[in-house]
Amino acid sequence: METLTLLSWAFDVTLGLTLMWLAWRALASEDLFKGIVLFIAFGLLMALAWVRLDAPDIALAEAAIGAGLTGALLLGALAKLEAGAESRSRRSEILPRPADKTKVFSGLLVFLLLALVVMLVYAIVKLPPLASGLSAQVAENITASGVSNPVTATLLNFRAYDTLLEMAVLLLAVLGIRSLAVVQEPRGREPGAVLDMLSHLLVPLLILVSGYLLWVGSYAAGGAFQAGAVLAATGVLLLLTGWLPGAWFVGWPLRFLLIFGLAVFVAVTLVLQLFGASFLEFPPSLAGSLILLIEVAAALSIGVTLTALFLGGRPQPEPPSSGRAEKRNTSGTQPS
Amino acid sequence: MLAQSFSWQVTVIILPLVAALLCFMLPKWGRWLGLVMAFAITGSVIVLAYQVMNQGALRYAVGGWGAPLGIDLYVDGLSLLMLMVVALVGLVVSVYSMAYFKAGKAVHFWPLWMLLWTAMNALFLSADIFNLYVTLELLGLAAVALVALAGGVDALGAAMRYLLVSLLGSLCYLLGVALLYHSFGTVDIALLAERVESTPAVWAAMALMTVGLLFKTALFPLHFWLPPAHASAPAPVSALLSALVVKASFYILLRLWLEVFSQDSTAAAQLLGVLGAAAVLWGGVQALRQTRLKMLIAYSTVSQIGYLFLVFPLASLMAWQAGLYLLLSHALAKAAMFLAAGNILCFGGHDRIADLDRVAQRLPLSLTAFALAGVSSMGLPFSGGFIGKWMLLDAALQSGQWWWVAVIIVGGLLAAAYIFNVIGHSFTRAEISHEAKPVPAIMEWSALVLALAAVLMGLFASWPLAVMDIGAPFGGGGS
Amino acid sequence: MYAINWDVWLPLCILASSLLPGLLIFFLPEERVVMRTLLNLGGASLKLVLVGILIWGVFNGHHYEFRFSLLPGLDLVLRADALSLLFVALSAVLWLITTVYAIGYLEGSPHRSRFFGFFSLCVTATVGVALAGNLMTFLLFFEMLTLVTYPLIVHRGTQEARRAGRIYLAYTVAGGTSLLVGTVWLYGLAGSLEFTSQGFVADLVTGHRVELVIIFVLLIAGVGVKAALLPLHGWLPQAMVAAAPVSALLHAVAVVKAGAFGIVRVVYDVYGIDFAVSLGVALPLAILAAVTILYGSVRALFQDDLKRRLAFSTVSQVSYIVLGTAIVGPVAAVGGLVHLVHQGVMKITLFFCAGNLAETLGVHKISEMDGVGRRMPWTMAAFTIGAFGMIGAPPMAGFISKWYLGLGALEAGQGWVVPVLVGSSLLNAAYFLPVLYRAWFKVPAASWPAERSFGRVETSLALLLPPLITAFLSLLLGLLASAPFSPLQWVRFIITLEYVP
Amino acid sequence: MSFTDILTVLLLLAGASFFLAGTVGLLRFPDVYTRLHALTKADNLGLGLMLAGLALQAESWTVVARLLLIWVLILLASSSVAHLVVRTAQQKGIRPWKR
Amino acid sequence: MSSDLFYALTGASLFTLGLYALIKHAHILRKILAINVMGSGVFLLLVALAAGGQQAFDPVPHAMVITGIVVAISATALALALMLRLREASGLAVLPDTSPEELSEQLPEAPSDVASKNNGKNA
Repeated sequence: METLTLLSWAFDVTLGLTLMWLAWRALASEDLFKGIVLFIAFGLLMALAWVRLDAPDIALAEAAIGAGLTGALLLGALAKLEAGAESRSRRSEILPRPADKTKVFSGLLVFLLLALVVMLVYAIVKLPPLASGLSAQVAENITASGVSNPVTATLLNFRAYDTLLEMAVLLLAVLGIRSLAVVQEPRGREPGAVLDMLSHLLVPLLILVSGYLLWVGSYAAGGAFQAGAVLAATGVLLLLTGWLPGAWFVGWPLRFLLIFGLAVFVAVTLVLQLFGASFLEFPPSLAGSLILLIEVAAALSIGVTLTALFLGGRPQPEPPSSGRAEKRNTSGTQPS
Repeated sequence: MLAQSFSWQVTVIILPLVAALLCFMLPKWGRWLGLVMAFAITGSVIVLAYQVMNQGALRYAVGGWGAPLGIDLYVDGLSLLMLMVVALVGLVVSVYSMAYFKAGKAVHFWPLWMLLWTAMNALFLSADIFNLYVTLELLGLAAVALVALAGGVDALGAAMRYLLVSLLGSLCYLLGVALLYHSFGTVDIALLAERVESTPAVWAAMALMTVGLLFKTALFPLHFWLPPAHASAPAPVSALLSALVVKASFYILLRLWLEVFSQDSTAAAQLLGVLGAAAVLWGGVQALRQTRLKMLIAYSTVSQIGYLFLVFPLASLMAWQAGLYLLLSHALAKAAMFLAAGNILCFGGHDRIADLDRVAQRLPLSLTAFALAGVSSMGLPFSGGFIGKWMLLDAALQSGQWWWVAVIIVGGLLAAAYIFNVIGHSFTRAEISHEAKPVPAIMEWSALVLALAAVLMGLFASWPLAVMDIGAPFGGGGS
Repeated sequence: MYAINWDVWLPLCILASSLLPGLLIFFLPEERVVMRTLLNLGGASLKLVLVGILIWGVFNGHHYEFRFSLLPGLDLVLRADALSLLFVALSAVLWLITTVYAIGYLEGSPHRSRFFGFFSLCVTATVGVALAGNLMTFLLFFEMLTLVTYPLIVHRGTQEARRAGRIYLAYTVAGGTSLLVGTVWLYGLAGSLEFTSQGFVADLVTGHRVELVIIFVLLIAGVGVKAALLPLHGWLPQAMVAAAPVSALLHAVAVVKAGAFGIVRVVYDVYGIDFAVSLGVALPLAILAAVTILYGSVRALFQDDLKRRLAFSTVSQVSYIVLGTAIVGPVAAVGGLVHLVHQGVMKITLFFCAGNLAETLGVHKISEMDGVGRRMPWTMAAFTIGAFGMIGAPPMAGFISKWYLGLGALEAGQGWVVPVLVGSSLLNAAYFLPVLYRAWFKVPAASWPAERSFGRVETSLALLLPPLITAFLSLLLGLLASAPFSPLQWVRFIITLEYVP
Repeated sequence: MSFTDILTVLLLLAGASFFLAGTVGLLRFPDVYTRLHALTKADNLGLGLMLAGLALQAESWTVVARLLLIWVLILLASSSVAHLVVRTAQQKGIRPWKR
Repeated sequence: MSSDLFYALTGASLFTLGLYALIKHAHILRKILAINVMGSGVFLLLVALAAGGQQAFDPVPHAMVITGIVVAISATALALALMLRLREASGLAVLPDTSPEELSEQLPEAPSDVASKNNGKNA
């Protein structure tokens, strides 16, 4: 066992140093594209670190959201950035490390940051070791929460209010993005036979996985966010293969899906309040199913929301004159 | 049972959230829905106020768990006054926005604004530092999206900078939350206040959280993002940001310093005071140098925020009350100023101070609103600003720290200089008159109502001061 | 439920009688002349009546006090004591007259609603200053006065007016700040700001003598700006660009008088004259006042612009009040206080006349006044009465003041004051008599700079009557000085309260 | 150490070596097509071997089924993405590398 | 030193590293990356410290981090959209008052109109 601890310690140190190195390279690399790729790698290794820290729930979320979707967002943004700058050379677009305003400023900055590190390290090292946290209370109340995965119990019961607000944040991001831009006339790409077949296989499978993650969340790692992220991955994949939301979809159905999770969340708690529960209180007997209901709605909304984030603007419904049926045809299934 | 589980605190948070969802879902009805909901929210804040005034401070355990496992909502005099000023300014700004935003922008404005309102109400009611982080993010993102609504290079650039600063501030704050949680095993403010002791981690948390919140509050020298953002946003948004949003992070700071970091932090408090003094002076001088009205008002905000930090080194009951009073009256006055500036901008198509004469004479109501709000900013009677300044001076003299008196005085003189610089122009006789777009009367009256509210705060100070004592947020009723 | 208690509400009604018409006037369209005039005169007359009731009530033993809590422990107090009645009565009477004059003067000019709105607010603030029952209330209305006179000064909207407005603000806002600091500090030491006869400071504060001296300086500097005490007088001549009724108001009724009144309040009702003497601040104040008297007179001598000459004359004359206050002794105090009334009536006459000359003939400079007495005999007659009053010629009101001042100074053993008074009177004569000589005895020029014809009378009646009335009043005040209810008797009554042994 | 354990170790080592080979290919090969070629082929195989090794240690058949599912999923995903990348590269006009 | 503590220190370093990059780099995309790295650092610290105890793991920080990750992607998405919009409007993906010398050093072939616009703003 001694060698095993040593080995795992060595692994942890390697992982930590690699994380730092990756972060450094991602931020300092001359080429933005390289930086983003390194950042995605950083995210994946972060997921590994979460596993090492006994946090599989976070690992899943990090891999799917932190590395996967954030990476997709970053790459998509970079592509649009470069598409807008065809006249300019790529080198100019990169804008690597700016020149220092003055040496003094730079020195001062480094000094301050060193002070920050010293302060943090000192604070962390001096932290009292007890730090029992809330594990005892969580364990005590877990049966009343309706789920057996303590993380899910915290997210959707003990601190459900945080989650409610967090979904509002997610909605807010979409609202902000929609207010900023209209997605330009999308170039409907032919998926092609191979991609078409693959996506036909993959999409149902991913939806299945998403459902599984959702279901398993009540007792093991997983839950609405992870499931939503997988759904979003499906959506992103579909967008990449040339699928576009149909004109009929981008109006109220899309808006409805975007707010669906939040609306169900609020509706459930309001109905319960009518029956005498306090705000976000789930009666223990019903808690499991209610949480699942909320999670299903939330996962759906999160999936759609994250996909919408990737789309990066509000899709404009086609003017009705330009052949609606045709559009619907290209949007969902293959024209071939 | 029903009476016990139902709480107006929750209503105050849920109503704007529902409003946001409805406005988003039914864009055609968004404006009217927004307005109706604004009235409803204000109404429920009034009911909550009534309840708090009768029953004292209220604590509500969300989900029935209670701290430390669950999240508590807490309302005392301090949070109640914040809620009320948000409701008042929010309602008036909503009315103003009915006329201000044309169909295209309105679709986006209303849901964003309702989410902003949700964030503020949730923030002022939260008793949980991690929950506060979430509300901070909600607030920050909503504010940024609203700034960007103006379009144009200036607004977008300012929004971008604002977003980055806001995120940086939140992360600093979150790091502090992490340290506090691991030191004391809770994120509830009241429990933290009980358990807190002086350790390196607490010091680090105090530094990080304070700096993070100072970024968001835009205290000198971390104010650099504020003037462009507040000046380039649409007028109602400028009003909301300057009047309310910067105050939200200040509120958290105040809470933390009052409850968690209250012990032996005199040196840090003096530092905050010095920065506040620098802000008062720097903001004032910069405001004097501006050529555009909205920039002037934005720098005036930088200066006025400085006053709020002068209370930290004084740290007496009177000083805290003075700070809060200044905060409230500044909220009303600054909102009135930005709305008035919006009217001028809308009317003449520009806000260059030097050419103001041709516009201002034809918008007497807006000009009056600006002038009255200016009186409050200068701290002249009759205005809330005067009462606040009086109390602050009193507190400074009583604590024997006379150097703050000098700062307050010079700040007031600077404010008088930059405000009369504007008012003076508006009395000039103009030869050429502008091609003008008419301004809806409701927009003029909205600005005036807020300015009058700021003036009334100078006459009816006893009531807010009595409300401040509910739950004794500033520690102890005496001294 | 309760009958309205007039002892409480009367002071507030006096305020409201100008405040409400003022606010209403703001919203009147420019062309509603009749309505505006009605509001103006109605408010002014009502105020006069209410002040009459107030005086009657005080004589019949009523105690008028309105109290409203501003802050815990600090009230907004409006109280009618003997001193405030003097000032209230003065401003109520002069406001009515000035309103009539202003209506005539501004006929047909733009932005009249704005003008009269602020005009009314200005008087409201003055009455507030007069009725203030504690230093806090005094400060509130004093600052309000600063704010509402600014628009009057810049009313014409020229670059020059704006410059004058800026200078005015620079002085008065700085002064107001000084007053604010002094007040807050004093509040911190004493815990109360209520005016009491013979002062509250001595009773409530023990020790802290250095602080009290500094506070005294801050307070006097604050009110002294408006009273145009020597180093702080710079704004007053600049403010001459404003219209004649405004100048009249500034010099005779509102701003300058509020400053002088403030000095009286600070010395008598805040510190108490005995305590002020024991602090050693009374004598320096008296010396400062004496210097201002001489300085103002000398500067007046060299002004060719009539209104500027009058302005420097004001600088000099107002300091008589300060001088009388600062000399320890009841007789001198009577002289100083009664000058508050006398100077007001006389100076307003002079400004009305100057305005008439400018408005009717376009005459602004003394060098243009040759023979103007023949063209406008009534106006110049009023002017002459005012000028002789200022010089202090025996039957006039001004004589009474100076007589008491001199007597009081001798009584108090401050003989140095007498030469100052004599010198100042000589200087007064030196700058007024040449004007009178030119006006009456020189041959008029071929044409006036900008003459307007008003038919049979020399100028419009609304312009002519007010100076005649005030001139008559200033004669009366001198002749009937010892009649009961004359200001002199009233002031004697006040002083007996302040100097109870 | 039982036989299955030894087999597991062998399979894991083999899988890891394929991963290593794929990674070396990714880093060293000259253009996008060849790099993808190395990556997808070697990594899919490596993953398969690793999963097989792990399946030998599984406690129940459901775990084996899940491991298999993972493999299928990755196969599908990586082939889809590889196809997408290559197609994009082609559309951008990147020529395959020739010596 | 336990490995959990080591992860906590890694988190602190990542936070600082990200902060440095946030201040130093002009390109907005890089600033967004820096913010994300800072966030990861904070999350790591939050969880690593919780794992330090000998008792059963504390799920509350885990829940907090999941919340944090979702917030982070929301912010990132908004920031990216804003960046693209800014770039569309101004032609540059840097903050508006980046000093002209800084710009010219990074961007030798920047179109003159953009450079002059920026100069005007700074003046």
